[in-house]
Amino acid sequence: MAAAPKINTEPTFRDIDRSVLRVMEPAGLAYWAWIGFCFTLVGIGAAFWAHQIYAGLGVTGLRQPVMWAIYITNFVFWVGIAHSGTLISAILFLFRTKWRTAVYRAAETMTIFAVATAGLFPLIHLGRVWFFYWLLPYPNERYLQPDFRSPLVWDAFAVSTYLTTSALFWTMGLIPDIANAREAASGWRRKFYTVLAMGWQGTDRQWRHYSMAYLLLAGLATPLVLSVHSVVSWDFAMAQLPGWHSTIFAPYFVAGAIFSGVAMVVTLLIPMRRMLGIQDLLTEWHFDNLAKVILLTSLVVTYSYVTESFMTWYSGDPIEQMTFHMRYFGPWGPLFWMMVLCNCLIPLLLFSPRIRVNLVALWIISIFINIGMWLERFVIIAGSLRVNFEPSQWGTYHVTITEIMITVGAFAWFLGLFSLFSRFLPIISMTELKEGIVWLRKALKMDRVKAA
Amino acid sequence: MSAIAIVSSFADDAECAHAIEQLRVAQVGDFNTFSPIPSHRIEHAIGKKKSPVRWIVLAGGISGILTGLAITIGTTYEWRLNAGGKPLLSWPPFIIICFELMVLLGGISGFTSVLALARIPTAEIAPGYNGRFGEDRFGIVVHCDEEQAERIESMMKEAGAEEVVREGV
Amino acid sequence: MSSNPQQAHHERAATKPRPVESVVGNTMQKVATAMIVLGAAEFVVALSRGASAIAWQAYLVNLLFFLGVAQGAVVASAAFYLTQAKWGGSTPYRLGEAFAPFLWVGFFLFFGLYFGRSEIFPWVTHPIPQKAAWLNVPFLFARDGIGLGVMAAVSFAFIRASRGDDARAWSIATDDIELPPPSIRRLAPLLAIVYAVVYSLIAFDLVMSLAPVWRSTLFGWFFFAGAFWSGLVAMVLVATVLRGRLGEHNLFTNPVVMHDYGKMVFAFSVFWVYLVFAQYIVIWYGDLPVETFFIVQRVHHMPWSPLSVACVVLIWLIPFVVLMSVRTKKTPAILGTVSALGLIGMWLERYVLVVPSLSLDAIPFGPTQFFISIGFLGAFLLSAVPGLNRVAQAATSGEPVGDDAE
Amino acid sequence: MKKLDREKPSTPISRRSFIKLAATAGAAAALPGCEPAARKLIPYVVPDENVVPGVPSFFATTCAECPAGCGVVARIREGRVVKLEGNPADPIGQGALCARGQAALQGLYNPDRLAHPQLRGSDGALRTVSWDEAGKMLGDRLTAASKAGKDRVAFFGSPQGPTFQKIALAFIGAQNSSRAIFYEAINQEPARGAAKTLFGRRDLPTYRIDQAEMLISFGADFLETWQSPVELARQYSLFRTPQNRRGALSIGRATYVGPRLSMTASKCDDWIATAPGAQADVAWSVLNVLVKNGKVSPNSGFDLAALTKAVANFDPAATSARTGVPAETITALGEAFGKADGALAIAGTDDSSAHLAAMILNSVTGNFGKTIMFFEGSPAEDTSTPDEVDAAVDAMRGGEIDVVFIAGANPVFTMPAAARIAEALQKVPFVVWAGGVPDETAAMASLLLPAHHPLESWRDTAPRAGVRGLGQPVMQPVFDSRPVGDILLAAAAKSSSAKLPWTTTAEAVKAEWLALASKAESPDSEDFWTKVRREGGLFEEQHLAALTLDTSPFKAAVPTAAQMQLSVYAYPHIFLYDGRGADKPWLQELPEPVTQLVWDSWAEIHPETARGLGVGKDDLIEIKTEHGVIEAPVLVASTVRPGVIAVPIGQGHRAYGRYAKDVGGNAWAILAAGATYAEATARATGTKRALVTPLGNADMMGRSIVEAMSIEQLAAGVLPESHEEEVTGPYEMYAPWKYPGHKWGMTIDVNACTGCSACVTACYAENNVPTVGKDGVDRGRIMSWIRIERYFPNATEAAEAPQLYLAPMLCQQCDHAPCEPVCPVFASYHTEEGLNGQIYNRCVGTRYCENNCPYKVRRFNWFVPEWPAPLNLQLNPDVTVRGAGVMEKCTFCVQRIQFAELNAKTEDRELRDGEIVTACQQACPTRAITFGDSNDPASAMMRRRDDNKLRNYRALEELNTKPAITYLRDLYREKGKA
Repeated sequence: MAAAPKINTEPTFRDIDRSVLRVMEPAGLAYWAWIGFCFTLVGIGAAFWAHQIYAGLGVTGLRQPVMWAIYITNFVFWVGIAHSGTLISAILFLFRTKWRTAVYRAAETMTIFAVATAGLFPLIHLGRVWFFYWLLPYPNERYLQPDFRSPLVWDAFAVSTYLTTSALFWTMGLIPDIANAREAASGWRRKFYTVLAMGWQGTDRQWRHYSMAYLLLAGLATPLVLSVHSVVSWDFAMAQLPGWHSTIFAPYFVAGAIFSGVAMVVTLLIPMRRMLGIQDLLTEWHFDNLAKVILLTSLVVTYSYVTESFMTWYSGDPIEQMTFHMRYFGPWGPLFWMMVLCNCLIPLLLFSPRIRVNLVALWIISIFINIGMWLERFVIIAGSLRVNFEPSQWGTYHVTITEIMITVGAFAWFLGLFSLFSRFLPIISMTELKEGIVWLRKALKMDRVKAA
Repeated sequence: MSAIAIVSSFADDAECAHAIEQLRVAQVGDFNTFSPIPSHRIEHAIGKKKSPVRWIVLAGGISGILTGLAITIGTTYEWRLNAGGKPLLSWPPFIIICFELMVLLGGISGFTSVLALARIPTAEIAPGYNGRFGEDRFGIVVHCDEEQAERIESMMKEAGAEEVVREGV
Repeated sequence: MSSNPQQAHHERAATKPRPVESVVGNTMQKVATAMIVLGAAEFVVALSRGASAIAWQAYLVNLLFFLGVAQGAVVASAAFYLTQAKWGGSTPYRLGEAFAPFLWVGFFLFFGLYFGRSEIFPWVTHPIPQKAAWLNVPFLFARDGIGLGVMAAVSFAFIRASRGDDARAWSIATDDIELPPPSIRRLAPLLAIVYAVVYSLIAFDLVMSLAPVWRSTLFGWFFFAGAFWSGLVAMVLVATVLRGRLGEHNLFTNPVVMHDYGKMVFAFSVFWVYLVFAQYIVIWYGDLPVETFFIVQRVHHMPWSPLSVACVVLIWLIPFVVLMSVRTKKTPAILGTVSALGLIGMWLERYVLVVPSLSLDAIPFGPTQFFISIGFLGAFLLSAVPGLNRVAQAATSGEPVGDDAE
Repeated sequence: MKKLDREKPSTPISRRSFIKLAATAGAAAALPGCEPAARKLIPYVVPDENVVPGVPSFFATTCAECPAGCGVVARIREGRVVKLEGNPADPIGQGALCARGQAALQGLYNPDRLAHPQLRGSDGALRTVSWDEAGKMLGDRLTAASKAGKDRVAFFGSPQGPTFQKIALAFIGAQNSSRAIFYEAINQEPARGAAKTLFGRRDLPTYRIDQAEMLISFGADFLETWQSPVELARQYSLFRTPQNRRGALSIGRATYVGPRLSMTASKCDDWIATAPGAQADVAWSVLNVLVKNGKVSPNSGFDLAALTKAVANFDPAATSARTGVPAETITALGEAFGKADGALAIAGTDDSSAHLAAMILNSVTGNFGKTIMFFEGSPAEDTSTPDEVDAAVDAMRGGEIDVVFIAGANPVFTMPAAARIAEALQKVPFVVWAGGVPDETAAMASLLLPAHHPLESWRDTAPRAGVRGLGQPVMQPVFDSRPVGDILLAAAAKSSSAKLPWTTTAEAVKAEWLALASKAESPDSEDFWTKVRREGGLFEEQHLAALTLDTSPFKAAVPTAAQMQLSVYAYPHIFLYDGRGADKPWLQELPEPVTQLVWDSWAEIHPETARGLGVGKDDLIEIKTEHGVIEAPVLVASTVRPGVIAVPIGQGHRAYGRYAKDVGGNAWAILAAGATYAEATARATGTKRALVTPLGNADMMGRSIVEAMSIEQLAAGVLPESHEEEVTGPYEMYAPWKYPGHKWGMTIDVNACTGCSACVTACYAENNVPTVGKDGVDRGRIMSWIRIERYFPNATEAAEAPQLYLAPMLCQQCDHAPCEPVCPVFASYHTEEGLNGQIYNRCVGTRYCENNCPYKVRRFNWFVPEWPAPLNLQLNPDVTVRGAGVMEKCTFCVQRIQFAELNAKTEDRELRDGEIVTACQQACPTRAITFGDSNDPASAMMRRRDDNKLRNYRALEELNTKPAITYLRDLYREKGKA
């Protein structure tokens, strides 16, 4: 029979706790330097945003007809990143997939911060951000309410729901682990964790309700993931604009989201397991499975590209064909082909089991995918706007420093938050890992499972 | 009530569950357990009904849908505005709003119901709790009075308890 | 369980299938044959009576439906391998492969369409210059013919591998995270990919091109997801039926297995409605005549709108509401009924996709279409007999079932 | 004043009532208008009895932006003029007003206008002086000069109407001088010359294109800058309206002969590309064809022999050899011209030979009195002859002049280098300049006097026989300025003892008009005075003049134009005219219709020639003639004949305010006196200057945005075939909405649209649309709510399509507006009257609406818009000024709709059809736009649709957006059909 990738089944429950809790011990200077660096960039980005609010959106490269570009691209990109988290933590949980246990906490954390980052961009791109709350229904003396027919309102609902729900899900998962941390820690940290643990003790009563609720939350999160990125895709598909208006967008964007998200998980985890010294918990086996998910979603995305192109050709509609002609061979054609390379071709390497477990290769591939998926959104959003129904109004877009700095700030914002978390809260779920180990031992026909 | 708490720790949820079954057969004292991971075996052994959380979540979800219908239809009719000739009652969009609210309220109710039912946040530590129970030991704490103590201790030992401690309360 | 698993595997692997004792044999064969005769006769009569249009519509609808069921089931089996499903030993695999022989039947029946082309494809009678490059008779029959051929070939290669000892041994080796045998690891993904491509093609050519102006990028996906689901429910239906006929010790009496089947029926019916909605809302919102007319004429336009609603009810609403609770999933009678209704719904869906393009203002359903459908059903059942016996045998062979369920 | 005050306006719309109004208001302004008062804002604590807050009043006056002299009605709100519109009573503008005329407002409110009298010190620096000081100094200088001898004082200015000319002459007379020069850079001297030779009269004929069946324009851009564009555009649109001619439905046939495909040329059937100056050759050749074909009407009085001799060397073949115009083209032209029942030839070149030929063409075909006519009592010539001008300049150069008073003209800019005017002015010890924004000439003046803008002063015009326009002040002066006439009279009074008939312009004008009263035999002069102010002038019957033909010119053979390797052709910019438009941001930002370029001047070069010169787009080239040098970026386009570099006149100011200064190059600088072209050499400077345009792509790609059909198709009743696949069966997703009351709609006749962009300017003025400057346009932030779409027919269409597709594109107010449902906050929604409403203060700026707008007519405020004071005084109080971060767009002038509906309500009556007139509709010289209620089948708008069913189309109809605007297809003549 085929040899499965290496799995570490040695650790005892105690080892697990040790290695996870060790990560949470006070950090060194390098770490704080990194954190400082991140939040400095965040500060710079914020300053540029402030100036943009003061001066007006004219400071961006946006123009007639490219009314959306980098900001919305970032929004979609980060929402997409978020999705893998929920996929791994909820969907795979329902499928009772075992390899998720070691990675899901990190993935889910990524989800939270990715959504928190994504959520900034709809605000940043608004012409009058100080009125953003008009997108939400609230009682007011003028009886003015949002138009629920607008995709942007669906977005507001979907994204905020997503943020809330995944935050709850994440918090629930954390509670038992924090209780563990509480036992291990001392001094102010102990107080800190004591508060966060909310007095969890793992009694049968607690576990009983906890497990049920966890299952149900997973059940809710699963369709939520589908809906959120579908809604995001509908921000575009609802328009008549060629290149935006396409029925395949919903599932295609969902697949793309998971694709980019899992790639981002890999991008983050591979260095992290090294830095945090948790190689024995995050093994080849985990990455092999992550790689398979990437491969699958990559194929789905490719299928969507092909279908779209075919349907455009088949439609015989000159306007739509012009849009796609420009997408392939126009001035931004290189972006498109770069995207094809990153999203369709390079991931094919993952058909080889050897590459799937070669972490260096896998990491590089995942980087390419991140780039490719960002480009995909940009090509779709800005690229389709450039070439519209009204040839006299075609016009191209040039990015400005403001947009670049705000984008950089947002990336720093995400990395900073994630790094903070990875040191202060258990980056790997001890509880679930223990469950996983139990299962593994059984699976591998090891003698009667002893926790010790 | 009972004066003594007998705390016994197990290395394995199977043994722990076994012990619990015996306790229930013997009908001595009342007990509660601690475990580092959720264990079906233990849950079976204790044999309580399924958690009511699922009904609360269901209720939450349904109320979410109703809220969705209320605000979409309500606001639409508050001001019957024509946008792009689309009908006032534009169901496809409304369905989306309802769905999101269903998930939102469902999720929130699920989370809060756990807090309520599992009695957290709480400051008090249950008698007999021990850090190891969060790490790698399954524990049973039996509350009983003097005369039963001996019997229970032996019962636990037979069941495979690594150590059995008697704590006065 | 055995102390030495490896050895156990080999023992099991050694037990070759017993000769087919017709659990589902003779009677069914007779009935099926009779149905085929009926259908064929009616078809001929219809053609001679000049009702050829109706006859060919029925022919196309049923071809699409039954091919979909047969292929969907095989793909389901492949999907089980990809997800390393162990909850039913080898039986779910056998069940998925049971209808495969119809793939070849369908492959040949497809070429029958050639003689009805002018009745079915509007662009044959009124060619469309812009689309002539794609919509022309030789190319269409060539590409789809090849597609279906490849599809069947890959399917059978896969089935052969899947029936092989290794695969069988793997499938019944409980508590094991080993991967399936290499042949499967190659063929299962290949099958899935070919399926997506070929069935998208079929969807575009045999359904979308009936309304040549219309287009929907999601349509191919929607079509093969539907076919997959129909295969799934067909399997579940068979499972619930066999359950009663295989004595008390068969796999299908295991509530855990039923629960798993139930979950799949539930999940993929939801996915189907998701795809429906994803197409509907985009077209509804976009308001482009070239897209809307297809929906309007089916969903908003009498006499078709009730049928469209019926599809959604049968394929999504009923499974969704009924199968939400664990108990119903575990109750074979309920699960079986839901699946049966689902199958009908799926047939109806194909019907609503195809026929309005050809007859907008009336539902041309009559004895002709009924009997032709019967004929196809007959062919389908007949070709399923040997497969079903394999299922019966696997289900009763008392294989251990992975305990990761629950 | 109080007496008249009672006749307050009810509605501005019906013509009669607002003319009445114009008079009252006019009277009201009469007094404040003529006293040199500093700008007053009206405090409502002490209300001015003429001003009711929120209610506009209207003044009839005249336009001074070009010699055409259209009548104008000024709309006043709270004492400020906020908009100029055509005066319907005036036979020239007939209620329409071109972009330049409307932009006069930005001349009035120009932030760079001279605020106080200024004196140039010995160091050349300017210092502000009081009017008294300035007056005294001027008086002294004049006294000295007139004492010094005869003709030592000169007046140099534009002819600002008969009365002003009298004042100027009186002034000069009082200075013991006769040097009064009335100068127009763009004048009709060649035409006058031709008239002189042929009929012995120097006045200009009146044209009736609409009476013709065929029109040949030898380089006359009559839709842009030639003579009276608004009037001629109106005539041309009638000429092009399909009508039954000799039993067949047809449109007038127009041919343009000239070096460049101007906007005018683009609206003609054919453009015969000739080298500049070769038009005359072709004209004579056409005449040759007529003569040969015996088309010379016997009673035309021509001596056939002489004629034959005159045109002898203009045989089509010969001409073809010289000009490169195919002989058969010329022959066909001649034959058609001869056949036509009513034909007209006009010439717009600088050589009188072409004018002469044109006039003879009209004459021999007996079209005088029909399509072209001279009237009794045509106004005396208004401009001085070139010789007079030269004489004066020479006198200056010769130091024979001590004081020159310059008003209303900018000779330093507009006079060709050849005239060496700058040099001449340096020789004049005391140059007085009176005007608005200090220009190049002011830069050379010793004394600068802020003069009233025409809209602030009394004036009159006499554009042609039977038409006298009366200009009255429409508001109090914006700056501390005075009427030029008053300055002259005051100066004269100070400087000499001569008895002057009047002391102020106001007085002079009134006196002049009361004199007219007797002619107009109206008993009560005050009634007459009220009447003419009400109607904005005196418009009388005209009587044909008896013409005496002088055939002498044919004794001598006519010279032919010289051949040139490379020539530069300078044409007046449609919006900047001779350069006076350059200080107005509206005009600078208005894309030139054919090139679509803004905020610059350019060198239009044919691809071949460009290849020859080795230059490409945006390459800055140096164009050199014997007279001078300019630089301009290259625009490679086939809209100009090979071997010709076409350069617009009007840019290249080195002064003249912030908007004009240092924009482009001055084409006047490379021309000979009175010439429009010159032999030139060009070389690349190696640097580039990007030409800026709001235009994205010039190819329409066969999309249904601007549609055209041939008159033959129309006659045959067949539609141009469409390539769309047909959707069969029902496809409507949603039930239609009900519009119980009004449902506003628009019909736009693309055939009538000339591209003149008057509608665009009107929209800027009416809706407070900000300008964004060159950089803004370049970054795709132009704000125009309505734009002129310009597309070139692509290769496949070229043979059969119009020369250019030109049509206004504005918000289509779609019933199924894609922009509306995507707005999350209902800022964009549909009103009960079918308007696509945009609620500015609800908009949060997601910009999704614009993304989803197929027509791309929505505009986003990227920054806070700015109107440097006092430009802000022009803002229309009825329309919100939008802040940053807000989307804006055309609303069918919802404020006008509201106003009319309110009036109807207060008067308790139904709204009348035509009561609401959108700004764009009002401005359109050719009436291409009709607005109305589509629920009312009898409305003019609906009737126009129904009467032209076959021509109806909707932009991008296949998107099912259901626009409220229906276009009528452009019409063209299938090539090779007579």
